[in-house]
Amino acid sequence: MRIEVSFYGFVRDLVTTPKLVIDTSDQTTVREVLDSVVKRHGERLRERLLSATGELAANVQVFVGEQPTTSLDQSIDHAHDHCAEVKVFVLSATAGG
Amino acid sequence: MARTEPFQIRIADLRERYRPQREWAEGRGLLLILAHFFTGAGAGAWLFAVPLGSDTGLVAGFFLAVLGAVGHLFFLGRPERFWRMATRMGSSWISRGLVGLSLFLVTAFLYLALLFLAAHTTTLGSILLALSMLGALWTIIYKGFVWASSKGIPLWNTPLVPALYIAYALRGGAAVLILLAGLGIQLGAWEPLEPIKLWLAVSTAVLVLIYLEVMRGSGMTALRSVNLLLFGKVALPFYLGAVLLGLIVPIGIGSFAYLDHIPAGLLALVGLLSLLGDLSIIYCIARAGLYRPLPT
Amino acid sequence: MVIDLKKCIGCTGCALVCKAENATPPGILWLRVVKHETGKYPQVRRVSVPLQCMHCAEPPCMEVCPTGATFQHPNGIVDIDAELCVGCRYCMMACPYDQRFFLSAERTYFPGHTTPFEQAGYQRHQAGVVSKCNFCTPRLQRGLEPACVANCMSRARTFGDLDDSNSEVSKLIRDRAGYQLHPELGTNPSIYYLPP
Amino acid sequence: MQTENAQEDLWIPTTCGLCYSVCALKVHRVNGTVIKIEGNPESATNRGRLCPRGVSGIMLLYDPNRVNVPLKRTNPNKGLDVDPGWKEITWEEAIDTVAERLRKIRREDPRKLLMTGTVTTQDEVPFSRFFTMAFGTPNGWNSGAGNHCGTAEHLYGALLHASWAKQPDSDHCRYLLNFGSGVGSGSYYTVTGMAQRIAEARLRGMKHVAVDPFLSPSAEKADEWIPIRPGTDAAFALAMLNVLLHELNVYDAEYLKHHTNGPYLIGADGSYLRDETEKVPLIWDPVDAAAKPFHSPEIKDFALDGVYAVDGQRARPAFAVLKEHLAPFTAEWAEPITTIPAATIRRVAKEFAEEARIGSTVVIDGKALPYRPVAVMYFKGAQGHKNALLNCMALELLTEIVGASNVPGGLLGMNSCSVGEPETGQPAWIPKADRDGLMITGYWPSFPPPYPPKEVRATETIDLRGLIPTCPGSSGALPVVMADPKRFAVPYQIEMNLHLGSNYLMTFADPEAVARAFQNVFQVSFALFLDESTYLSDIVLPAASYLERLSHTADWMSSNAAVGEWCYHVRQPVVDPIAQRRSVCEVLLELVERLEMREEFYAFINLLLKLKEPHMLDPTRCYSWSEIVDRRYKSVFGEARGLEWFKKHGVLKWPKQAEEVYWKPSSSARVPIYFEWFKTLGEKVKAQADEIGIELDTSAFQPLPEWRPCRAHEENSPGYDFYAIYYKLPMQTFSGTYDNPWLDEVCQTNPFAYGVAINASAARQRGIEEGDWIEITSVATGHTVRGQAALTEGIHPEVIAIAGCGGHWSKYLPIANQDGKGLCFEWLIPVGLDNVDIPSLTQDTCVKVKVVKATDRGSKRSSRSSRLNDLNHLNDLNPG
Repeated sequence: MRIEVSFYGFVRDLVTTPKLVIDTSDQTTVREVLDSVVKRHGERLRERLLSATGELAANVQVFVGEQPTTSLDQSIDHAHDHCAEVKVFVLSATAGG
Repeated sequence: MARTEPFQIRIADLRERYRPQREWAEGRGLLLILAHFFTGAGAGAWLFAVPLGSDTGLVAGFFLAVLGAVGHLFFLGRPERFWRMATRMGSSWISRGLVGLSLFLVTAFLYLALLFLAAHTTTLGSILLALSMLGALWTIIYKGFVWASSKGIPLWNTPLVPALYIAYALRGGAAVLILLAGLGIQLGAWEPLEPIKLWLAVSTAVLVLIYLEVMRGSGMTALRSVNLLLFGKVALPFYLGAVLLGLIVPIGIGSFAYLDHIPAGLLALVGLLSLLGDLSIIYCIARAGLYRPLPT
Repeated sequence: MVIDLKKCIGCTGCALVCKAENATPPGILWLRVVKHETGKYPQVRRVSVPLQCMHCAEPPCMEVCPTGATFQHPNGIVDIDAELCVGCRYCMMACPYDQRFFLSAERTYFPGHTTPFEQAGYQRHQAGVVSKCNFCTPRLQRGLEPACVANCMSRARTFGDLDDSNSEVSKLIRDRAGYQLHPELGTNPSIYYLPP
Repeated sequence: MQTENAQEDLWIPTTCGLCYSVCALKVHRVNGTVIKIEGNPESATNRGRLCPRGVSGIMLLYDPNRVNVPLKRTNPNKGLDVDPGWKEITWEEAIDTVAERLRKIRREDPRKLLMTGTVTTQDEVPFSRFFTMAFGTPNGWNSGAGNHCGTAEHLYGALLHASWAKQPDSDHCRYLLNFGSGVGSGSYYTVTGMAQRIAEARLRGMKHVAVDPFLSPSAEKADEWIPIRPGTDAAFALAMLNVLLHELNVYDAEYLKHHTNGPYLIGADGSYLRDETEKVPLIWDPVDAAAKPFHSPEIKDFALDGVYAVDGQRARPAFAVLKEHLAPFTAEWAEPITTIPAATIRRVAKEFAEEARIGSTVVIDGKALPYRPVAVMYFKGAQGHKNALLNCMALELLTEIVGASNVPGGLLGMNSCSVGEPETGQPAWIPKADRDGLMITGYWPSFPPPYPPKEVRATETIDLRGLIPTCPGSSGALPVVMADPKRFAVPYQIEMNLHLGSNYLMTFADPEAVARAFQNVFQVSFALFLDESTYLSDIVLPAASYLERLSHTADWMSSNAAVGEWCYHVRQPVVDPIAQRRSVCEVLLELVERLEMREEFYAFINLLLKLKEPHMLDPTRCYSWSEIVDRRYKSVFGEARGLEWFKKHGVLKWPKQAEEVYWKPSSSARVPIYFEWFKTLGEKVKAQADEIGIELDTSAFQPLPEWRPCRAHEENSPGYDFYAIYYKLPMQTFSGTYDNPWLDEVCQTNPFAYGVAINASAARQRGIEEGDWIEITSVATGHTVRGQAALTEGIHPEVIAIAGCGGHWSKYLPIANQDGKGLCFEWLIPVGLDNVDIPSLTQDTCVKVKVVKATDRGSKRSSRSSRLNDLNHLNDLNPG
């Protein structure tokens, strides 16, 4: 399966590219995808994306297709066409009343 | 606080429990005080000048009244509509006053014109004189009722106020004539005035005391007003103007006159001080006017 | 009109909606809210009381008016015909509720600047005359409630016919012991307050 | 430009933007001129009514003191009192300058960009956040709300009510215990709607007990006013809890068993006991005398009390731990702290317990629901203190213990649950349970929600929220960190601030200290007025007011009252922007093009506005602002209800269902009464802070409430014998409305709006009479502010109360900057972490002050620090 991983916000600066294409097995999870991204781009990215316990960092938002996910164990299914889409965002905290 | 504009002062007043009236005492409101003073003193002078046969007194009285009328006119927000004020004789003391004052001014003017042009008495002259005296009397009487019929201001809303105003107008009239005499331009006999003047001064003083005492007992608002007069922001003009200059000094000098002949200069001073005193008391009572407490 | 002091929160919205509706110039507050405190710490009560023209059945202001500018509509509303007013301010001295305002000179909210709103609205106000609340008579003629009633954000105001004993206002006055301000003066105000 | 059509007479629907309540408006425009703003009766939010601010918007629209052209600074020196020397420039030049700066920063490190906004620009702030996120900075600060933000309150909103804020169930509540919130009195959320609803509730017979140092606008409407020493609300609440659990034995066992973590077993170390396989918390089933996973279908009953041995460990249900913890906090203990007699505390607790009617039900929409008509409200008053986390916990537990949380009559989250509009099923959110069975909000206006607990990390943001993830809103740490980022191991310094309508110098704390943090920042202000904070700006851009702009969303989570109808509104311009004013969102779209970040920006819009095909933005083309807004509406409400529909109709509404309002009985998500994870979180924060090398007092991270003194309580300098507190007025919003001449006029008729409320006897003892000028000196900042005494019996004798945010000094605010127009409270409050509640980063807002009668009666300075004149030394230290 081909997975297109897009980066936004300041993750993009660390990845130095807005988009990566990864080829994986048909059964994969968000964790595996991020691991492979981190492998390519180094530990600094891991620090930003993942917490010390290896979970998704608080202000990182991952979308699989149009669905947001909070769990790294979310599996990535074969999309309608051949390519699944994973978007990785770093959101900044907001609000105050 | 930088509340110098009248509208800012008005807003600041609105949060007071006892709000001062300002329209009839401050800013252009001073014109109204002067108007009441001048018309009162003028009409008073006219009334005294007739029996004393003082033509100068008549002229002075007339012109003072004219001055007062001008003051009245320019106090109005819309002077050009002044004539409308004559239309509510049935209920409004201002309407009544305008008619009385007009009667006085018109007939006094005609009488004076006749006096100086024809230089002798005629029946017409007598009628005019009688009418003018009626007008003058009317003018003297109505003023107090204008204030007394103001339901919003408890200090004024009493029958004592008309009595006080009548007393002050008469005293003012007498004072005008005495002032003229002191200045050496009094043509008629003024000596009879002196005891009248003294009596008026003493009785006015008594009346003021009674008035203040009665008002002290007429509810919280009137009491506060009296306190303003006696101890508050109006105390200075009250003690200095109304009491010292207007009552004590003239009474003192007046009493002295019984013992000895008064020099002309002193006489003029008595007249002038009395007038100042009259003006002060009108001003003070106006300034001390407070509205009733709201909400209760 | 009935003003429920239990509901009123003293926000002054009525004072300003009156200003907006009637475009009253600076310093002219046809409607205001006062705070009234009673008691000693810690047993204290502070009540907000909106005040405006009481539309007295026996209006002392009308009695003293020398020109007839102050008049009473057949429905009891006390109004001023600005064209007749000479600005003697006698009515201001006669009103026991201090609810009349004299506009001494034309003035705008921002010195030296007239906003488009003021340009449009101030034509209704001439200098040199006295003005006051008229229960939004122009609104009433369009079948609307006075602005202060329509906007009150705690719905503390009820407008209606006091002469009709079945009206909402009459019922409220009966059920909740509505009272008038300074009833001892015999002015018989048309504004009743419901106790807090 | 405005149409000059003599026939024009329009009523245009839109929304108010003068506070966070977002009331619906109908604006009357005649021949191009706005002549009246009325409440839109179609809207359930305000039901046709407006507060004084809303009515006065005309004067904001046409205020000649508004910023009408772009300006740039010519004076290189910056400071509180230093005139920037404004020079008019063209929009072209302004955008060029801003774009160039942004490009440079983005190249170097995008995190050097900060955006400050406030809740009165809450339609623009979220969109601007998309900009900053796409830009690549995590730094934002809702600064205009600083002192006013219910920071810790919002945290418990998330943890217990699945909502940003909460309200009493105005339709059913019978006993409202209010610790200083303005609900129903002209401040707080959905002001106008709640004013009506609470007024109705008063008539209905709801008893309102106000616990407040000052007989505030809210306490004035209470049936009983209980004056309390500032910052001791938690002691009162703890004593009430003590009476409930140890004297009256009143609690809602059913609720605690099924809807809280009360039955979860707590081990000796204070943590949950978890089962071996699933690692989920255990409970004790007294019927089977066995520990079971909390969600086990085999549970016959939950134990709330007792001590049990589980796998050799001693374990007790959380409720039992709580109960024992409360034992020392008796009414007698609280009396000297709060100054409230123990008998009063007992009586209130008894009334509260009886009125809670535990066990009773009410039928709503055909369903029998628990009926608990009591609610405990608080906001900045009770929570604006050091130890806000523990204070709020105590207050919240009152509601939870009697089961009055999100059930009829009780305390309701504001729109915790939405099943969506009937046709489209959108927008929808629902609280759900995490693996521990505890509730995660269905929707949270900020990101991420405060629960589940987040990872503690070396702070990356300038507000310390990475290190302390429990802070849900305005961080009290930002000016501290910004002034010295190195100390906090923040690897960059803020270089630029996009400043969206917040006057942070007057709404946070000591303006001098806050100014120091911002002094070296290139500040671009979208401004309505040249207020105090724009004195620090380099570029000022003329912003369109809410009456001149279009918004992608007028509403947010707390726009609708908890009960009633769902209501979505439009915000559209009622006149074209006057002069050269422009909408912030439109300017940002232009900047996006200039910075060539369209692709990312659109991606964020698509995602965060949840745009759906075919309305998603295509990065290969450029959209206008109104197109984006149209797509937003169509994505949520369907093809037929785009922008044009909303512009015409103004309001879309539908009734709320009972299970949306009273969602708790049908929800499987539990809420904590024992905040188990706080302890470990605190330990992590401590460890991380130690690693960074900063000293942080993390002792307040604990699972159960206590009362701890504020700094002010321990301050014993002679002469400093008053607590200064502040409160909100119904006729002003923060500092932003003080130049409005209409609001100014009504404030002048109110003795407290611009004055200093002081106890009459206490004042007279010091020779202070009504209207006297007094000087108030803060022990913490050394600053002195001047104001006029407003003597009242309705205030605690130890307290002075200052309303709102008056005391402006900008020379460009000619109405607000006059003497006697209130005081700037912030001069009294110090900036610093020792004045902040660490777990919630809440700024403490009470301080000890000295109050003396002013001797120099001629002085015009009413509101300024006497030290201000010496402030220019700052410029010497930091040139440019």
